[in-house]
Amino acid sequence: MAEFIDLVLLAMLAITALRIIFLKDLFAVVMLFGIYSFLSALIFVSLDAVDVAFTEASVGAGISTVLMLGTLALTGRTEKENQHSSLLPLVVVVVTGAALIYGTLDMPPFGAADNPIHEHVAPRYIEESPKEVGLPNMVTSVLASYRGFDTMGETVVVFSAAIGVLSLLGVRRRKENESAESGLMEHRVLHVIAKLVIPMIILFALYVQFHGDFGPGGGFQAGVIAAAAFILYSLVFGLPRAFAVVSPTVLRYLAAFGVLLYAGVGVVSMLKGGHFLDYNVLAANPISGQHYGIIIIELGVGITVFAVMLSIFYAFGSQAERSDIK
Amino acid sequence: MLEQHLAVLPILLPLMAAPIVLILGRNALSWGLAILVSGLACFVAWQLLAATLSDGVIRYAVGGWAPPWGIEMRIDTANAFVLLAVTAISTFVLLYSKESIKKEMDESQHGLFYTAYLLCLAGLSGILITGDAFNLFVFLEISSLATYTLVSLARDRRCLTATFRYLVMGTIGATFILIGVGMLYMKTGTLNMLDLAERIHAYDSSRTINTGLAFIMVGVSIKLALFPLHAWLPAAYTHAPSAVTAFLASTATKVAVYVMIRFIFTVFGAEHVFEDMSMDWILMVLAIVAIFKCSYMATVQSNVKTVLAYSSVAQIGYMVLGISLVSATGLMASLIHIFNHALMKGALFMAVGAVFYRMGSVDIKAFRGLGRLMPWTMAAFTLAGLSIIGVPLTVGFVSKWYLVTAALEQNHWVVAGLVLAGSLLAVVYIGRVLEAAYFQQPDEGQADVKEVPLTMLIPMWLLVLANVYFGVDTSLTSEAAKHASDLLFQNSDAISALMDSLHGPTAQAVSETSGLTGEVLQ
Amino acid sequence: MAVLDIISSILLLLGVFFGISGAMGLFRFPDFFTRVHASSVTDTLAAMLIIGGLLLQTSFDLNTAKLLFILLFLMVTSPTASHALAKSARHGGLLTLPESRSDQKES
Amino acid sequence: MNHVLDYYNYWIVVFLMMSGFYIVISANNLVKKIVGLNIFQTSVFMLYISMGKVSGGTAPIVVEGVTQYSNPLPHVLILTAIVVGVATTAVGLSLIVRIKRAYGTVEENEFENKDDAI
Amino acid sequence: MTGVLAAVCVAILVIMALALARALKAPTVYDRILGVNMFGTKTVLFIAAVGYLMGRPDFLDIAIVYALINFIGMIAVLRYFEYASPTE
Repeated sequence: MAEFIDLVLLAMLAITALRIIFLKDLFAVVMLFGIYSFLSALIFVSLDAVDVAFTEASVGAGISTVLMLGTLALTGRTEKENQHSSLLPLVVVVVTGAALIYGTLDMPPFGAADNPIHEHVAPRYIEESPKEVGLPNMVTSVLASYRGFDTMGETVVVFSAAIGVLSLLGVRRRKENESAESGLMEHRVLHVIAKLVIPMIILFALYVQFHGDFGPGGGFQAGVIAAAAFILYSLVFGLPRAFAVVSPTVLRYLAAFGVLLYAGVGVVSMLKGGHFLDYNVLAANPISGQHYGIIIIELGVGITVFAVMLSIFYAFGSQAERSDIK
Repeated sequence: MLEQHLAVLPILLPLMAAPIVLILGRNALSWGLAILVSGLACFVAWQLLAATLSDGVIRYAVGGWAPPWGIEMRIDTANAFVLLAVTAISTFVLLYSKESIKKEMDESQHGLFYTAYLLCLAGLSGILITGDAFNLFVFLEISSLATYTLVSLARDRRCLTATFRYLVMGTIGATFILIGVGMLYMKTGTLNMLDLAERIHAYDSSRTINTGLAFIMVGVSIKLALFPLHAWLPAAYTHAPSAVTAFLASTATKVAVYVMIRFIFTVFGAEHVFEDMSMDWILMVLAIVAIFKCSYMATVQSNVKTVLAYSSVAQIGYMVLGISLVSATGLMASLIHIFNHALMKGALFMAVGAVFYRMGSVDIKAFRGLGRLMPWTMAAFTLAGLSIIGVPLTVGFVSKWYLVTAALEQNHWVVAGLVLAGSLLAVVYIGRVLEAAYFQQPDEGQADVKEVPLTMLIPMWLLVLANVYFGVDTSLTSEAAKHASDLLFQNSDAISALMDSLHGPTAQAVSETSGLTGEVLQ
Repeated sequence: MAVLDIISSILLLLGVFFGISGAMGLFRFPDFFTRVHASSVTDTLAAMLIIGGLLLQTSFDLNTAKLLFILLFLMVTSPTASHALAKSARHGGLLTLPESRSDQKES
Repeated sequence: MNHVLDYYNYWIVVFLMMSGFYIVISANNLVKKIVGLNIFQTSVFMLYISMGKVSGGTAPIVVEGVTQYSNPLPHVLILTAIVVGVATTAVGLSLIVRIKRAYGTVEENEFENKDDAI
Repeated sequence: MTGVLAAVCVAILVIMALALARALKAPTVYDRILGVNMFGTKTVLFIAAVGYLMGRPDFLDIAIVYALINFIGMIAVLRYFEYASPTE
């Protein structure tokens, strides 16, 4: 059954990808890209990667698609006819693809339990991490503790993206009298519903943040979801009102604070005599040390991601006029 | 207490300073903090280099988890040497940038500039220090994202399209590396470089591993702008702000060359890459074509920054050529050239930036008569230019010397001749600029052009003096490079010996090879 | 099979039936507004039935709460989205079938 | 036939990767390039996740009575990679917005004509 | 019960395929949005059902995220393309 579902989803993905290649309407391309992300997240679910599916759904289908839509509203909807010959790209792609297929021929078979990756390194995560780190979610253990340095890098990547977007676009504050854009004003129903839904989303974000040790989720996903709540708010009520709730300047400080919080945990563990990011020394008992460390760094990740995603959206949103390409 | 943590400090210092700089905003304080941090990182790099020279490899398990379960920082002479060059250049460029960026970007962007700069530095240090293949990818992306930001900060609109092209190429390169690392992981189950090296040899003829090798090499080649994948570089370097170009030209591609060396010699083993896969011929041909094609391109450009950008691609050709000679001397020539080229290109781009500061243009016409109007800047340009050409008593000569020696050792007479011929093209493109500066009259109305402020001249001249100093006294650079290349080769040999004697890696084998390098745990 | 299972199966299958008929409507109905009608009405009903069916499968725990949350969320957002979409389409100048027919007659 | 069963997953994923790669290098419109880049990366993520799957295994979150879990390490790597992907996308899209403002177009061949070479 | 659940999953997959077909080839842009929206809501149901089929229903969190993102995506589409032209 799992294989069947997998195959059907892969087929849908292939059709979607092919359609995207030939579509000229970029608006449709972006919508289909949203579907593509959703489908790939489904694949991740069916391949047991629930945390990844969580992230892909919220980031790929959510944030990326919203940003792409915001960009399209500024750049126009249709791709012009391409005069370039498409022969060279085709050759490059065919060669690369052939190399990859060649590479797959010696790969360990799909799903076999005795593949090298299941025999080296990973067994320790599966067998020992519930005891060494004390969390049932192995992905969180590996992410936050064994490979905590990668995750710090990941937080810094997000932070760098914010720096890039801020330096390129900045957040434009419009003056009061130029209230050209003020959200979806005529949609009264939306206003009521948004007010109802937003608290639910924030509640859910908090649940994801603090339940990540036990189920799928964690700081990153929670940050994105919380940002999504505010994105919804500013889509419906307009950016000026969103600025009044969380101002871009505050977000800047929050983004920096999250990174510092994460690195700060590492520094504290260094001061306490351990290695960088060694949570064992944070408390008398290693297991509770791990627990404190993971909660704090997840919080750091969550804060940075929330702040960065929202300020990126602000930057795009403050550029975008409502598209009036008829 | 700090000593045992030296290995993470070059990453940690700039990484933690970056958010602080963002909070501080645009004032001089953030400039001071950036310089302080970069200088400290440079000092740490110096300490690390000294430690690796005397005690051997330094290993540091982040999070207290032993490799391969956790991520390990692993410093031997090769990365400490490159790290020293990167942090030193970064400090000089930061000194220089305070005045330089005033002319080239808006006041409100300065805070963001320093933040991105520090992030880029943290990313580059991370790439150099880490001993984990996936961690390398993460730091690669930190430095790339910061680089895109830095390049796009210029006022010229062309920097935007250049950055976009760079972003697309860079992301394709990074994704290729990701695919390659995935294939290695699929076969071996590990991501730690040493552990990978031990385990890869059980699968020497595996198609998956070889495809992984190919993808990693192509990905890294994009990042280091190896001909013919260099198309992004000239545009990006031309249109970026001068300080950024000076920093990137002397660090970013060099770090990518280091990554290539690391993958070839430490992870895959030179024997496998060169003898089984014959990569040496491919690399050698590409390197030689790069040297000639791009040196030629440099001679026909009118924008001096573009000239130097093409020259960079050609110089990368020399580094790759050193690798492709498959000998300890060749590798040593590459490593020395990484260090030396950082000194030359840093000084040259700073001088060009100084010209832009006063003239508002870096077209070759703007250089007319500058020999008299900006004597110090042009003198610096001249000396660094001579270094690029490879005149004795400069670092350029040292690099070429070792490269030619390495080629002759292997009886590659033609290659040695081509290296020397390449220098002649350098004479042409540097000569054109010097000719304009010293033998042509300045345009009307430019007689009042003055020398640039001291904060720009001093770092420029420090680099020029370094060019001369390390050209005369080669003990430090050649000792470090020799130590590093011997170590890399030894590693590589030890691994292939191991492969012959053992079938399938064991825990025993791990301790044996690491023993060879005389590790210092903590 | 326990009684609960039977009820739950019936709910699930009913939900699927409505889902499929809604999807058919997406193709078979003549103009956009009728298609919105077809899809959104069945969407909500199908979601209600299927989640209801699944609810009968859970013992009373966190999953029940999550299912109820999903149900609540879909009940609120799905009609809103359809409403907003239809409203936008109307604003955007899209016509119903009878309207476009009469348009053609006039011109 | 056995071969096909062993590798069908990888092959389709390779196909998806190459569709994305093709869009990146052939598209003339910058937004479409970024979409292609995303498809390319997302498909690479699928390659990684496919390796981690163990038939008959379940998601790597401990529950009682289960001994066979899928491999958590690729999941961790891909979580990081997804974040890297969205960061690149955000920077790329903001570049596009700026390019549109500076050149009035986001078609590659059109703004190339508006500047001199290099 | 497993049989019923499996049948339900397959049926939802069929609905998803139909919605996808609409999104791939749509007469007006609004139909495309409608198809995408329907695809999203059906995905939510699919994840919920598949969780029970596979015996690990504790992943309903993902279904919640889908529902949420689907809604926000719809609003973003309307916000930025409120007056987009209906034809391709």
